[in-house]
Amino acid sequence: MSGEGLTVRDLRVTFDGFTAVDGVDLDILPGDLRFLIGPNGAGKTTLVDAVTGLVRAGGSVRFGGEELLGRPVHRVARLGIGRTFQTATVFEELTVLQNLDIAAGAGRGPLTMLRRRKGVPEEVARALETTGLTDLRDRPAGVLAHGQKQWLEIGMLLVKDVRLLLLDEPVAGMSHDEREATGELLRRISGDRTVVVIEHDMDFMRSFARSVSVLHAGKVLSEGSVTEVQADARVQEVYLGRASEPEPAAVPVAEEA
Amino acid sequence: MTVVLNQSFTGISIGAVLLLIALGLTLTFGQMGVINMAHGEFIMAGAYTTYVLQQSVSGAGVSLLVALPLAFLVAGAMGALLEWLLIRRLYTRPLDTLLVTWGVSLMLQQLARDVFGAPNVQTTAPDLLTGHITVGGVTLAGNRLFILGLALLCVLALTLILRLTPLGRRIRAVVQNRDLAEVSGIATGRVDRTTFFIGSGLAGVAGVALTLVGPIGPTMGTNYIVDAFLVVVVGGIAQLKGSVITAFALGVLQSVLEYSTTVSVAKVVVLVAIVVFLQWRPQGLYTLRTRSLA
Amino acid sequence: MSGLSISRRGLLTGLSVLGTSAALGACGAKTGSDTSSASGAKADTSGDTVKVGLLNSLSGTMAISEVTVHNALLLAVKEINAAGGVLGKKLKPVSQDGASDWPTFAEKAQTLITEDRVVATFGCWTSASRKAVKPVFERNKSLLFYPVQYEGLEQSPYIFYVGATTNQQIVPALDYLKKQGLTRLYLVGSDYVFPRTANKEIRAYAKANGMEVVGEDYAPLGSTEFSTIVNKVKDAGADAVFNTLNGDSNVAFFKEYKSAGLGAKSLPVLSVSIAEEEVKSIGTQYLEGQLTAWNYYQTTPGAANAAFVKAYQAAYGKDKPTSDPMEAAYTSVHLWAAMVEKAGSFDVDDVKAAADGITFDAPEGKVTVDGATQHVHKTARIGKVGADGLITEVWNSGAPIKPDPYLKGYDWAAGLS
Amino acid sequence: MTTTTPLAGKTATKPPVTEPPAPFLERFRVPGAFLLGALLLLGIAPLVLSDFRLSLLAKYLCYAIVAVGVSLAWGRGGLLVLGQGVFFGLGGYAMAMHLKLADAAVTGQTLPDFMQLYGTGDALPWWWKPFADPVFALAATVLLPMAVAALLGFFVFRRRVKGAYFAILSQALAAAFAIWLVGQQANTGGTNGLTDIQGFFGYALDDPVNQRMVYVVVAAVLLVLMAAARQLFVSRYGELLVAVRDSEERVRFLGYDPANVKLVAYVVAAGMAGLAGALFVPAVGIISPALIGVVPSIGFVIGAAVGGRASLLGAVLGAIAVAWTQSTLSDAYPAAWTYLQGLLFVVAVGFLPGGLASLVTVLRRKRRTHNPATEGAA
Repeated sequence: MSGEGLTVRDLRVTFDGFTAVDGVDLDILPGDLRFLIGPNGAGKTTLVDAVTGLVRAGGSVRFGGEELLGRPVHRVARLGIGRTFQTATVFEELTVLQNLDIAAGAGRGPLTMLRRRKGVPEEVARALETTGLTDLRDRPAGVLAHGQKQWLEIGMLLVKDVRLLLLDEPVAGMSHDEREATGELLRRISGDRTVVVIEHDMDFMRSFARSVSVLHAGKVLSEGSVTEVQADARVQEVYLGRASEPEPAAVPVAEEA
Repeated sequence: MTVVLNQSFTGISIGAVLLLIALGLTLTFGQMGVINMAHGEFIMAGAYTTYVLQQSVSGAGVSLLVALPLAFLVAGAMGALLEWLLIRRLYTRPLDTLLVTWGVSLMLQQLARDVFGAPNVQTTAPDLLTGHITVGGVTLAGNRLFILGLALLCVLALTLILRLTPLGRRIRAVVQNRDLAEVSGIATGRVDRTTFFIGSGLAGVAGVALTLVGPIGPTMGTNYIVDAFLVVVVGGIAQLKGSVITAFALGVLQSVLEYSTTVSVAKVVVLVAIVVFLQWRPQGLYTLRTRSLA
Repeated sequence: MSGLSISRRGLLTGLSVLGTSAALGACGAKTGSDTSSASGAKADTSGDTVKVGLLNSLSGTMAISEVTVHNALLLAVKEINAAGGVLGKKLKPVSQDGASDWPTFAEKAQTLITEDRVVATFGCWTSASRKAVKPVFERNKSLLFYPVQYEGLEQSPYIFYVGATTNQQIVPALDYLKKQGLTRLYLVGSDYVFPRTANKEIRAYAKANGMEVVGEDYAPLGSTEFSTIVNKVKDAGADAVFNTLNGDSNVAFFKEYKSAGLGAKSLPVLSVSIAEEEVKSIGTQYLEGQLTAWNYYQTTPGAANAAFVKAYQAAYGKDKPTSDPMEAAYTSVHLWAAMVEKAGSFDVDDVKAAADGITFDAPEGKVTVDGATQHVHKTARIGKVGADGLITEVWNSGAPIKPDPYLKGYDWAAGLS
Repeated sequence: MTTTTPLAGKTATKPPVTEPPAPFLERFRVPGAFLLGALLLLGIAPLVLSDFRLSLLAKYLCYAIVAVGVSLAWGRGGLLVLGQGVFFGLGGYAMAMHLKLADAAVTGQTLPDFMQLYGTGDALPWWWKPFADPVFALAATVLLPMAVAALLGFFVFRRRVKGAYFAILSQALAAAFAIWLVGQQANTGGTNGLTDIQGFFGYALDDPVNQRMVYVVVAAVLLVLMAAARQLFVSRYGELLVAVRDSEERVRFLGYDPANVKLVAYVVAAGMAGLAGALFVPAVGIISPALIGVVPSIGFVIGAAVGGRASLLGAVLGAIAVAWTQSTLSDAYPAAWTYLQGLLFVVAVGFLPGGLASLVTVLRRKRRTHNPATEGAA
């Protein structure tokens, strides 16, 4: 694993006068499995949006030595950066195999594109194995269970050899078994990639995080290993009065205005 | 100088017509995202309401004043019915709504043809509204002043309803977050229908006003529908003031171009200008900037 | 993957078939040669009845006007049948809907000729529909009777033009305006063939007759926003407006005209496309006192017209007005019947040969067919819209005017066509 | 459904997976249907139909060609192309301009007949001149609409104008183009359009034999384009296009530019509409602004909507069926036809978004549940 990982410096995002991300610095090393936690409205998703080019931001975001800010979404993606969303977005009308094949093929030339797919590309087969979806490959993605959709999404990042994965609440709404399996999956894939996970589920975080950043009101409140962060008095203060494990919100999209 | 002033008034009066026909759409399209191609036929329904009323009530002025609320109710009821029968099943498929309501519009036109006959019908306008006043060499036509006043009144009423009433709050709540509104105990279905009722009702009011300036016939709605949508699209669907500004701007642009070139050229230039404008601001004049809802 | 190879095979099959057919096609006639194997489907005259085609827009934007023409045609057919038919055969009307769409007109004309095998066809309103069907009738050597006033400059061997050509409507109207001392004209028209051609002729006429065209404006068909055009008219200092607007646009134009403070007294409008039916839909409030130019009005005196109006209203409703195109349509069927009787045959060539000099006591007065141009001698009439919505004649040309579609008899028109 | 868990590493690596061989019948279903269609259109129809019926069918097939493009752009790509009239018109006018010039040349004229009547001068406008060349004109029938679509699509898709906005924009353009054509009477024939076309590359169009040849050309072009569209549908591009329709944002995060994906579908559909317009001219003998504005442009999608926008065959059959119904029904019952047309939109789009083609799928699925052996035979 080469490169310098993800470096964020003084990242700022403003919506109509409201500052959602307010000067965040982050250093995530290659091979890390970093969890971003924080209360609703802390700016976690907006941070990921900024990194992936979805919202305009000030400051600097570098990955593998390349500046990301100012690039359109698909160009950021071509640098090996992939993300998932809170609600799994897979192509519901295409099969699992087709989903993965499309994900694998961003660099294909026009002639390949105009031909019918023959067989299963090697990286797709590997991703099917890794995510355990081999038996379901001819099912339309729309009929998959919730957890399977999340794995498919992760698989779609794996096929194109993504070096940085940004996952937004990957285990929200999953059963206990599914969470465990997802955790194992994340651990496995983070070995040779950088993985950033936004999460509310503290148990899940404690079980699988290698390092943690706590965001609060658009700023980094605390950073370190799970134990370090848990011991931080400011973190306890922010979470005081709240359940330490807030349920995944019923309305995932609108909670952080 | 008089020419400029006269043309300015003309532009403003064209703008007032555009505003009036588009106002209902700022609710149904702007707030709810429904592309209702039958909007033009609700305008037609308002115009025919005026016609029917004049057959039974004597006195052009009285019948016109009665026609305004009545047309609002008639067109509004048609809109609410349409929402209940078809549109509520299609909220997740906006493009299909466009085609379905186009089909409805075809049927309503044919219905008008069967009921009222294919030829245009006439209404009598009160004398006050067929005359004009002259202020410093500028001719201010009565019907145009009436339409301008009516348009501004409707904008004011709509703003007040949206801002101040509980209904307005509910409409905004449903628009901003349907699920959240639902769990907060708002009957979203009923709010949708009410919104649609008001939006369609405004089309009916526009129809009454249009009897003063244009033909009343089965195809009158199709004359206005594309223009009405363009006003809302260019204005930006999020805010009423976008549509207001756009309507008057397009009106003035159209009248200035018409004066200096020909009507055809003016129309083509305006349409092309709109396409170019949307390149520059794809979301229209006014947008709500929010976090991406990806 | 199998799809690809097989599609290729399918493609080859297609191409080979295409190849053979192209070879077949080579046997077909070349452009410009007279060896065309087209003969035209022969009309069916074998039974006790013969079919006549009625080709009008029964749906679409033009239905407003064309349905009334359709009704008048049916009335004429009924009258002829009641009088024993033509050459002893009853007429069976076959209606086809042109749907206000020109390609559809062409298709339906073909249907009437080849499928229904009609002996003659009556209909069309817009010049565009006539231009669309013209090649169909010429190719099949079948007859069309066209009932509406038009822009002239046309003379198809297979069309009889029963409505006025320009020298029977536009030119007399200009003569009338000139006589009234209204010499500064503003031209307002819909953007299509008839207004543009008519206005070209008006300009030529004005130049030769000491009149002046002070402005010319066109609105797209169906346009309903006339505030700017009316402003322009007002500012131009004209004596009269020559109006060639069509359909819905007239309603918007006259409403705007009135609210701008203009009217028949201050600035008269002479319209050539507003008949009784249109007056009804625009409103007398806006039209009273304005001028029109036609060859027939519902109020035209004479027993023939009284009978026509009575029969029409008995069939279609007491409040239904009759108008010039309806009258011309009605007349056209009677003229054709007289031609067939004279020829003693339904054959197209025989009918054409018999056409010259055929007369009919039409509601508009006596009309005579001019065999050379296949147009009709007609009397021009200027009318004024009354408070009751009817149009009364204020001037007429005295005698029927000889049709001159290319305006060859007018020096000022040289170089127009 | 059983919950599978990601267990990679624990399971033994399987041999490289290949596509399971399709059942025998499945494999020949599509090409078989294609050959059957070709046989019907090119073999049987010319034998059993009268000259007149065949020329009507040629006209319907022109609409079907447009529907092939609509099926690609709208059915697969989710782009509601409500301005196909513009491209149909561009192709049609390009062809008609050439044919008018050729007709004029036969009689020794330099100007087409309508220009002599309504034109201003006696010189041919400069932009007419290249159309005298048959190769240029033929190329223009396809390339001109494609170029316009590419230009428009490039800007529109790049600025992420989509959905309703795109549809309304297309309508505005169709309206503007029709108004412009009408306004330029001296150069375009105005509302009349270009009509009274005598010859088609030297062959007299009033000869029934040549009309049959035109029919064969139209039918062959339709078959070729259907084959080409089918290839696009099943290709990787076809899958990607569906993905863009489902979630454009997601495709972008995978590193594609959805604007380009949509642009290809839009441009191809425009080219097909242009070709259809070009063939319409010799088949019907006229092109006019009446075929271009807002209403006809919506008409171009109704066939595809009724038959099934996402199914190629459905869209084509739908377009033919709607055109045929219109011309048989509207004479006898003009009012009923309008109601039916409206109802078709409401029912087909509102309640059967897959069109009539989806009925077939529904039925087949039903049969399969009775006979589970045929499912997933791998």
